[in-house]
Amino acid sequence: MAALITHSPILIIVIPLLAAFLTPLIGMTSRKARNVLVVVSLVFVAFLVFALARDISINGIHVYTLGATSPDLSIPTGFMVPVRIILEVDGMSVFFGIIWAIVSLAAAIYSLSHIASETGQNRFFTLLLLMVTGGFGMMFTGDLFNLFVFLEIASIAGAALIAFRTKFADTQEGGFKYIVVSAIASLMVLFAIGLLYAQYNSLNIAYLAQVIQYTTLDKIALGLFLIAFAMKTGMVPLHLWFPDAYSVAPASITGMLVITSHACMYAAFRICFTLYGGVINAPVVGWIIIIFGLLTMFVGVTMAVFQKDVMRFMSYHAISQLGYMWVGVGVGLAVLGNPGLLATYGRDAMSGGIFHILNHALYKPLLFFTGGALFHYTGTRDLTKMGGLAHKMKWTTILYIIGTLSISGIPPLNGFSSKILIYESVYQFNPILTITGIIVSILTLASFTKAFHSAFMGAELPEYKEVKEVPRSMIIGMVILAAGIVFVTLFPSLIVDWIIHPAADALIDPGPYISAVTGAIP
Amino acid sequence: MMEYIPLDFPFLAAALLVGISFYIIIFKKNLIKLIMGIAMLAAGVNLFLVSLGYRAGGTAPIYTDVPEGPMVMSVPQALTLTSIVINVAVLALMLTMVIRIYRHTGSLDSEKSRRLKG
Amino acid sequence: MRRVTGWIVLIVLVAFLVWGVTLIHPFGYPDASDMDDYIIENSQEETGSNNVVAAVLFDYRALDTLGEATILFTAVMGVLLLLRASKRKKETS
Amino acid sequence: MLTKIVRTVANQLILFIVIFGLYVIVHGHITPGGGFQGGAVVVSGIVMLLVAFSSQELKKLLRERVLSIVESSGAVIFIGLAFAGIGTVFFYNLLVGTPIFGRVPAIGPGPGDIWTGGVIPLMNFAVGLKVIAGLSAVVLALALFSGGEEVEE
Repeated sequence: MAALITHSPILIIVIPLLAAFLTPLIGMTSRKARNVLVVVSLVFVAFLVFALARDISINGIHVYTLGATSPDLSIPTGFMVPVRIILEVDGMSVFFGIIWAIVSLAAAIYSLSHIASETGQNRFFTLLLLMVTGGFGMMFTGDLFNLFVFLEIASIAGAALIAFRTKFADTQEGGFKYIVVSAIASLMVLFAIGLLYAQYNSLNIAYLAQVIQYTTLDKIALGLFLIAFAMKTGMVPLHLWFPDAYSVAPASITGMLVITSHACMYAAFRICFTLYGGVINAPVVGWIIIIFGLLTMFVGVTMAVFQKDVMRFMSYHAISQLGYMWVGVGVGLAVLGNPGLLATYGRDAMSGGIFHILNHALYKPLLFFTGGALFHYTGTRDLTKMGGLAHKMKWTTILYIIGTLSISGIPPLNGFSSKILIYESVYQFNPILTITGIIVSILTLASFTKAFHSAFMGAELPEYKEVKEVPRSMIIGMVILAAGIVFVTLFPSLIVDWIIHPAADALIDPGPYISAVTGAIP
Repeated sequence: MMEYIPLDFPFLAAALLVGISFYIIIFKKNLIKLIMGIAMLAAGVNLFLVSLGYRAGGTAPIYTDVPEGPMVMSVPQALTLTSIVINVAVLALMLTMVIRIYRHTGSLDSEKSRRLKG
Repeated sequence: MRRVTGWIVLIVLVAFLVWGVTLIHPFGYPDASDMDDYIIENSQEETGSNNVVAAVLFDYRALDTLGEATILFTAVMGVLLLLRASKRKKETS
Repeated sequence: MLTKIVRTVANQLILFIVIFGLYVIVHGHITPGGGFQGGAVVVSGIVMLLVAFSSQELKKLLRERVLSIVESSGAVIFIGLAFAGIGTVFFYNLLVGTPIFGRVPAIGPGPGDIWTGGVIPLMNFAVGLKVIAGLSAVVLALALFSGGEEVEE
């Protein structure tokens, strides 16, 4: 068990990868064996993530040096600079890891019957597992170039999966837009990595954070990093591709794509707070993030109100919700240099933003999954053509209601507990932010109620006489997420103490992250 | 030892390549041209990376029958190799999608083929 | 309108890039090279490989190479997935 | 399908191209080259065959299923070699010092020795297999698709 924990950072990345390599081979012989392989590997990974999270809360940051003579030998004996690739898992990384483990498991189970009638299933599950690998790699790596590589894995697999349903033209366009945006963003990241490498001759985040000077080149690199990751998360001036790509993917993949955009957000946080943590001009960068976050919130929700396509409608809401997190963490960044303000409300704002990531990662995939369930039998994504589906799809209706209440921040659901945390703390920073947040929240509730009404309520439509409840595995996938929502709703303070505060503290103080790698210097 | 040339030609060439490729990406409507723009962007970034590791008068970092003298840095070369393979993969996937789009819409114009509005 | 925005973005970007690259160390004379010096000096002893680039690829930065191979695998899977027939042959025949 | 001259020349050349590609793969740890580069060389030979002959003929030679199996097994070998070191650390080069590829070359410039490098030559080989199979599959699939044929599952 101890050895398992020691090696768990790499095992979490490599087990889905190995399963992905085996899936085409096993899928040739038996479909059932392949499904078992996919689900079992993801369950095992989820178990490892939870074990690792527990160990991190007890023993602190995990460092894993690949290819060295010992996992914690981050710097070669008698030398000053890390040479090998180092995986580094702290509270923040493992927080995202938990989210990714839960959602990818739910999405894989949901996919089992969601795509059961399509061809190319072996390759679909291979790509799904590769996407899981890419996400975990981005979250756990402590090396900039490695981050780029895993970012590419996640985005290429994601693009291919968006275009999965090849008989429609819009899927191909969505996938193409996604891969173009990802390619440009990741090349910008690579250029920025080159700028840092040119000056400090290192690629390790912790070591770079120790030696960084904040020269002009560093500022240009920071700008490139932030633009690239903001582009990948669909921040507002660069959001036009986002609904096109997200609305056409199979529903399970859309749920996972939401989390990959969170992973890009994680990378942006890691770069702002850890890599540039000691030197950054925090108020300026913080305010830039806050302003664009506000725009994102507002534009997203106003565009969502007019959508008729259920998946596009939810995609715009995803953009809007991502704005909350940027605002929450942006406020924390803006007061980073001021310990007093940080203690009064900065830490709470950041905790709120991070908590909102957890909640969003639970209810948004759930909503996308219910949208996929509607599509599964009606064959349309157009809300105006649906109606009266509550009579036939009881489970889906209940799960949709849970998701809606949660996304609109209705007490006592989990969306409320994170939003109230953001509102309270941000109010002390600047009341306008809170007011905008509340308006956006009301608009969200209104538009979701409207969508609920047109899809589920009303008389049964004659063309949907044959509609029945979706297959069991799809319901299991949705119930996993709904159970997460219920758990967070019942024990919000427990969640905050266990995983949110460690994550926020890991962002505020990059010291432990740096010394875990460079502390071995004699 | 070579004389030091004050202009950093490789870096400027890389910046220029990146600039040209952004021009293509922003202004060209043809999807194939867009892909060519991204390929050029990748080429610019790769040129930038590999020229970071050069040392004046250095030899390739391979010990087999190498003349005495400094060696160029090896990590940027490995990074560039990785990045080249990644870009091959991305290009293959993009071209596949464009072929599919062309089959569906009969056009390579990004304005015409855009069915989704919003 | 769109063209004007495009030109502004382009000019700002190129200006920053050109400004940026003129600030980098002169070509051929890197500022810091600790990590690379270590690798060049020790790779023969630690990995037994005469080719230092191969040593970096498969030993010092092996996870990148695994990722790279994975990306190639992903792209192959993606291409084959997208070019597949959307109906099964067995059912029709 | 091109003229008989082209086909005959291609038939003869492919042998040399494949051998050169394999040479680049096998000597990856002592001379410039490696799995990716050598694999690309071999695939360039396959592209030459594709130009000289029709994609239909090549399809008989290279089955989609076989390519898929070869590619997956290349990947599994690579990751298996990485797993072999997990007794110490993942990716630990455990073959240095053993009889298999374990010799340590003379420090400093010198002639190369094929039995050096630990797991590096084996990994090069695995990557080479993977690149050959993967890129051939892509090239073949694109060629077949433009002829109106889709890939089967």
